[in-house]
Amino acid sequence: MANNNSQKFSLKSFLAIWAILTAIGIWISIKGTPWLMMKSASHQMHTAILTVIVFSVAAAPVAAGIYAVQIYALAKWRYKGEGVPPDAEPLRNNVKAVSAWIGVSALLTTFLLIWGLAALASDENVSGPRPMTVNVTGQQWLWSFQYPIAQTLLHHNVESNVLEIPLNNQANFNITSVDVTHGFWVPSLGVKVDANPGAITTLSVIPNKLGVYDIRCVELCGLNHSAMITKAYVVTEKQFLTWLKAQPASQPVATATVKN
Amino acid sequence: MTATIDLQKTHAAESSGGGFLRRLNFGTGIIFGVIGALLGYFLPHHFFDNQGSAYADQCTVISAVGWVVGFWFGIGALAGPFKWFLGWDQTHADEMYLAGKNQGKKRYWKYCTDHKVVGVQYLVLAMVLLGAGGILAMLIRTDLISPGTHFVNQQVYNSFLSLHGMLMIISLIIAVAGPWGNFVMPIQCGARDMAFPRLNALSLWTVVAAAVPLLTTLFIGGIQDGWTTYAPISIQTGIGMNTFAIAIITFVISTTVAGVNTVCTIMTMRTTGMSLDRLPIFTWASLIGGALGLYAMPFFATAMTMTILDRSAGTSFFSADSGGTGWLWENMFWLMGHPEVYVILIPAVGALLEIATVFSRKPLFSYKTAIGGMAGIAGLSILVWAHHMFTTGWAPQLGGPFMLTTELISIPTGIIFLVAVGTIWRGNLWMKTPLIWLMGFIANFIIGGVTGIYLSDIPVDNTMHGTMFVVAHFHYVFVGSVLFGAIGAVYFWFPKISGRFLDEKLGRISFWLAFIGVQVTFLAMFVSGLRGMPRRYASYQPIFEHTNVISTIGAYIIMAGMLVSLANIILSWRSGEPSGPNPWQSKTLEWLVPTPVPLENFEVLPVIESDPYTYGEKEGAHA
Amino acid sequence: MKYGRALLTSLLATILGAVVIAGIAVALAHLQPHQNPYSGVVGTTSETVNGQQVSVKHVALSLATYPDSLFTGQPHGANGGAHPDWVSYNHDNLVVPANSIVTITLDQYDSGGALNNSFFGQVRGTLGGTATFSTWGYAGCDPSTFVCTSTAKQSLADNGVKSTLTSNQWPYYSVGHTFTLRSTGSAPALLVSVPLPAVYGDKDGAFYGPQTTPNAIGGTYPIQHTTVTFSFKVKGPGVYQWNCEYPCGVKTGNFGEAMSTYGYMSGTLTVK
Amino acid sequence: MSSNTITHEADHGHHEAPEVVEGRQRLGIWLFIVGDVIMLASFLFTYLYLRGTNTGNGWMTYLEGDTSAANFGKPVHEKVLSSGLNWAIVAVTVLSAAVIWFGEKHLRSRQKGAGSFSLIASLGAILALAATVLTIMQLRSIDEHIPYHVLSQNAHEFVYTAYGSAEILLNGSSLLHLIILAFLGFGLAIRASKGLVSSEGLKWSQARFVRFFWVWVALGSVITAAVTSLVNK
Repeated sequence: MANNNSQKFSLKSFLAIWAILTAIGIWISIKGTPWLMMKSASHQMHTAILTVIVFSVAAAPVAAGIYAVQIYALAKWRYKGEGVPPDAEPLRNNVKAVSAWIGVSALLTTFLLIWGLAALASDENVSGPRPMTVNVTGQQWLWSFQYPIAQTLLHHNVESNVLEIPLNNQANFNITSVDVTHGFWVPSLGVKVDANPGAITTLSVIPNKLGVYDIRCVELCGLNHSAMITKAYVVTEKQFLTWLKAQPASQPVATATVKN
Repeated sequence: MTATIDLQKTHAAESSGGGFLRRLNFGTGIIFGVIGALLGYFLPHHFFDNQGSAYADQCTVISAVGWVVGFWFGIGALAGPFKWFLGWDQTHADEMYLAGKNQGKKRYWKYCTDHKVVGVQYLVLAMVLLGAGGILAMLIRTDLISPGTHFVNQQVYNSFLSLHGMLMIISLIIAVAGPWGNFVMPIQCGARDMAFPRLNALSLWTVVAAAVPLLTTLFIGGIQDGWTTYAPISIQTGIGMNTFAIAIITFVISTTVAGVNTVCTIMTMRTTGMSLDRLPIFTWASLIGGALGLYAMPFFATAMTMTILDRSAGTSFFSADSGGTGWLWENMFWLMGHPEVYVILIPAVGALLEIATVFSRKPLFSYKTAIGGMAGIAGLSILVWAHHMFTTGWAPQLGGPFMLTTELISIPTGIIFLVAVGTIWRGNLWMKTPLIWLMGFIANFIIGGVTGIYLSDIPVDNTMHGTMFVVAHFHYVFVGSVLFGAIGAVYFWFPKISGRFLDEKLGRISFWLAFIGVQVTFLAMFVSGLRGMPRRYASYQPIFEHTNVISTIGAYIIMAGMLVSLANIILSWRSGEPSGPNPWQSKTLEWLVPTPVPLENFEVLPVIESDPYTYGEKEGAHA
Repeated sequence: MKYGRALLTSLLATILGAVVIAGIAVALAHLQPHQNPYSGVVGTTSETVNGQQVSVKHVALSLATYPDSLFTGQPHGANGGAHPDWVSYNHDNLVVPANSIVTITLDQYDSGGALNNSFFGQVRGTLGGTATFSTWGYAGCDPSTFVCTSTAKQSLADNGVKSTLTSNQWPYYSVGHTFTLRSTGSAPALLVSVPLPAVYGDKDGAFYGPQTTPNAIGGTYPIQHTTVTFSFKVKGPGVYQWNCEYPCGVKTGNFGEAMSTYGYMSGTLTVK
Repeated sequence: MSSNTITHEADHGHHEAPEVVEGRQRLGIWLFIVGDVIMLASFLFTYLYLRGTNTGNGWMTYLEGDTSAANFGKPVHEKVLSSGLNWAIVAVTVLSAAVIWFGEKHLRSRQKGAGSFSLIASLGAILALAATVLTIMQLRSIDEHIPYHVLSQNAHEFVYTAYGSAEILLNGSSLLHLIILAFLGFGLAIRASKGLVSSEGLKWSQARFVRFFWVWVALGSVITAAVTSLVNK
């Protein structure tokens, strides 16, 4: 059963489809991402938004290419006759196409990796003025924050269920949990790490925008997991001090579980 | 059809009698299973101290084990080892009886060793589990239609999402490898049955044995820790966690044994001339999927054993107060977790590539690269597990290496696209439903794949981990790619198991409903995730309301699509248009044997001279 | 199959599916483990808003925490329901009008120990930031460490002395339970958390001071129990969640079973 | 592969040659052992990971939970399990594997060895049972070390340390494997006495595959003992 007509292929119209789709993809990536994602209030969140934009722009031609082939194939090579279509041309392999494809995807992957590692490094060396430590405790279904700075400034312990951190100062978090695993996440600051019982995980961030931001638990912790949310207030240093003084003195720290 | 039945009737005398073991079927399985469960529940009164807080757990665990062993005994699975031990070997008549000779429809309810019967049983079982998971999905989406909780509070909602996850994972693992890995693959290899026919029946019925305690979890208080059952909340949650854990250990036994069986069949039972470079691509996918399943599953059994021990025996693998750590669970789970999602993906990709060749009337594009791609995915999937743990803080210094291995996996995945697209390139596209599901697969898998790359980058993962973005990503891969592949495979191979076509019009309606439903539901879910909605929330803040309403509407559209295909299968089983043995003029072996396929598949084992993709080539032109 | 019949089949299948889902949803709504709503005594009180006295709705709720589920007026049924031995509040479905002042009088009948997070030793979110604790002291028990040295037998001769204290905190090492109320994200932000002092217990876990006769599972209630009174203001409509934050359950973090189940140590407050 | 290739005749009737069946079963038992190797690897990963993480240095220390004990609430360093008993279990397991190895070699060399093989297989199975008893003793000794542990409200509560838990996992797994070996050994013995295990064809291959698995279990117990004795100081 020799094949009868090898399907014709016009490169021009294929490239046209591909170009249009790529343009749409890039437009969505650049215009859409900032509108879709949360507003950034720290370097980490800015890196995240920028990375999503860059990866989307890089992915646009790849996805557009696949869609272009699909659209072109369905438009041009659909068999319109009755019964079983005749066999098409037996294109078993095209070494050039395969090696080009693997080469391009390897290049893309290397780019993604280099960008990713660079972004990771920039996220991790956080060094800002007047670093302040806040001890975060996740407990089944409430976040509580303990401010050691109150002991030094006001000589009494201050604990609160909201996070209050001064603008453009480095905030270091020591995060733990007293029962099950919780996920400490301040979306607009782009920082997230689990609160694990019996271990202390750390985070550092420099908030660069005033405002009130949500804090959410992102590791399923049972009955009221979806109510385990509170607020983070990024305020000026003066406002932070007045807030700190306004807090009632509370009892000394007694989280008993972290022994080591 | 009628000719073969008369032939079998004349041998009826040969396989009658045979005593008690011949009367065992699904019904006796359930009876003995229930007896085992009851014994297991009440026996511990004498052994365990009923003051301890773990007493209820101990009873539930032993009761679940009692169910599994009772069901195995009742279905006849333990007959083999018992008879081996006492030296009562099976006569040929016994083996033919077990293979379901001359038993008509009854054999589908028995411990039958015919790989074709096991294939159909797997298909029905996968559809039942998919239905159960689907109902839970609809309940979850209906509850999420607006911010507050409605007909279900977070406690019940957690059980729904946990069971929805596990039921769907199990049904997708068996959705392609089960029915077609059992019915089609042996015939494609040119074999008469699987390497170990009784082990094959054990695999099927062990999934049934696992499904019952898994579903019972919902009715004894449910679980609060998601399908990933992270520790230490898996130690804190209700007694439902025990039946869940026993169900998983039972399912692991089934999948590991099925992996051994599949790999042995493909490696040792190919007919003469069927060399490895002439194997159909679906058989290659079953081989790689089976081997990966064999590697991954033992981790799951160990993890669940530790959970059971922590809950009922007072060990402390996961409790921080006495030396344990939740990270041990996370490592053990994801060492299984990521290879498992590729155990789900690879068979579906194999089935779709078969469809691509038949409906483009073209050979598979770059056969060896396709196999390289699948093998590359399987190999790398062993080294990527900790990208699920970037934000757990267990080993921040390992972030870089796992980012590397995770992003490397996009190269073999890219090859799958190249092969799929290369096969339909300049082909005569025969616009039948299987090809349309393939097109749906390609469109969805590109979105699933690309969003996976975002999550592999730690700075983005710090924002996206644990949000609806991740949920949308893996639903694009599971629903948009694997389920589309599974349904496409049903539309492709249905004529071979039933001798009738599935209706094209219902197929088109089902596809478009499912395809539009997937885009509406999960694109809106991507936006919920980008806006910062965490996953597994029963009630959410008002800013997420619009995208969740859209997702719920999309979910109902997907439900419509699935139900239309279900109606199509039910209607077409009897009143579909007759299809004959090779309706798609395909060249793989399963289409060259009559429909219904005789017990031993081939009168005479064929000799193979070329690979099954000689479309458009002169006879024997290609070695 | 012609197009018409195919469309009809599809429509039929979808409707059937939707009916099944709706049916299950309705059934589940009825199976909700919530008890019938409790609105307490509604009246009015006055509140000074920038100088003037303004009358505002007032709700008086009387809650209680028990060491098991067999207390009278039981929400769990006569024999304590499925888990008679679980610790429990006496209500779990509180309903109050919007923008009202809620005063809770809470009778605490359970012993306790040290909180695992001293944050909850502080009274938070109440009017004036304080709560009134009325507790019973005994000669055989040291009020500073809340440890009783003499055994249960000696306690019978030891008649208790009641004392009342208005404070913004209670020592974190002697708390029985807490009442911690917060918003679920779909309601305006709110946090009310009040520690509930523990009833004295002697070394081997029995209650100190006079107790009721043992109930079906051998549990007793202290007659001289502690009472806590506090008020807070609720804003607009929404659903608030409250639960006990003292680890009085079992398993991980002692937050299992009763602590993680609606109707025992966790409930909702709906502002209508 | 057009339709005319279907008529060629590749095999004689529906029965396969014994060596084909045996080759298939050999690959089957090897793959099954691969699954078992990964299971043991995951157990050893657990042991080493818990040892390495040592949360709240609780790997081997526990808080005395027995209210009547003098050091109530104080940290206590737990005694290590007796490595003598540990290596005894390994020795008996290896011995049983050796017995089965030579029994199978003896069966293969002499045509009429079936009767004596039955005895040898029973001996192997009995040794496996002996190792099972020793393993149960080891498991019980974990129990005696720490009757009461973490302070907990419920007096009936006892909790093992991470070390105790990891040892329970490893000894529990070897207990299960030894019971399976005993089952296989006695099964072979019964079958040999009925002439179903002899030196030719398929009848011989069962003894061979059981030997594969037996040797693997013995090797596994040696690896486990080496890892645990090396690491648990």
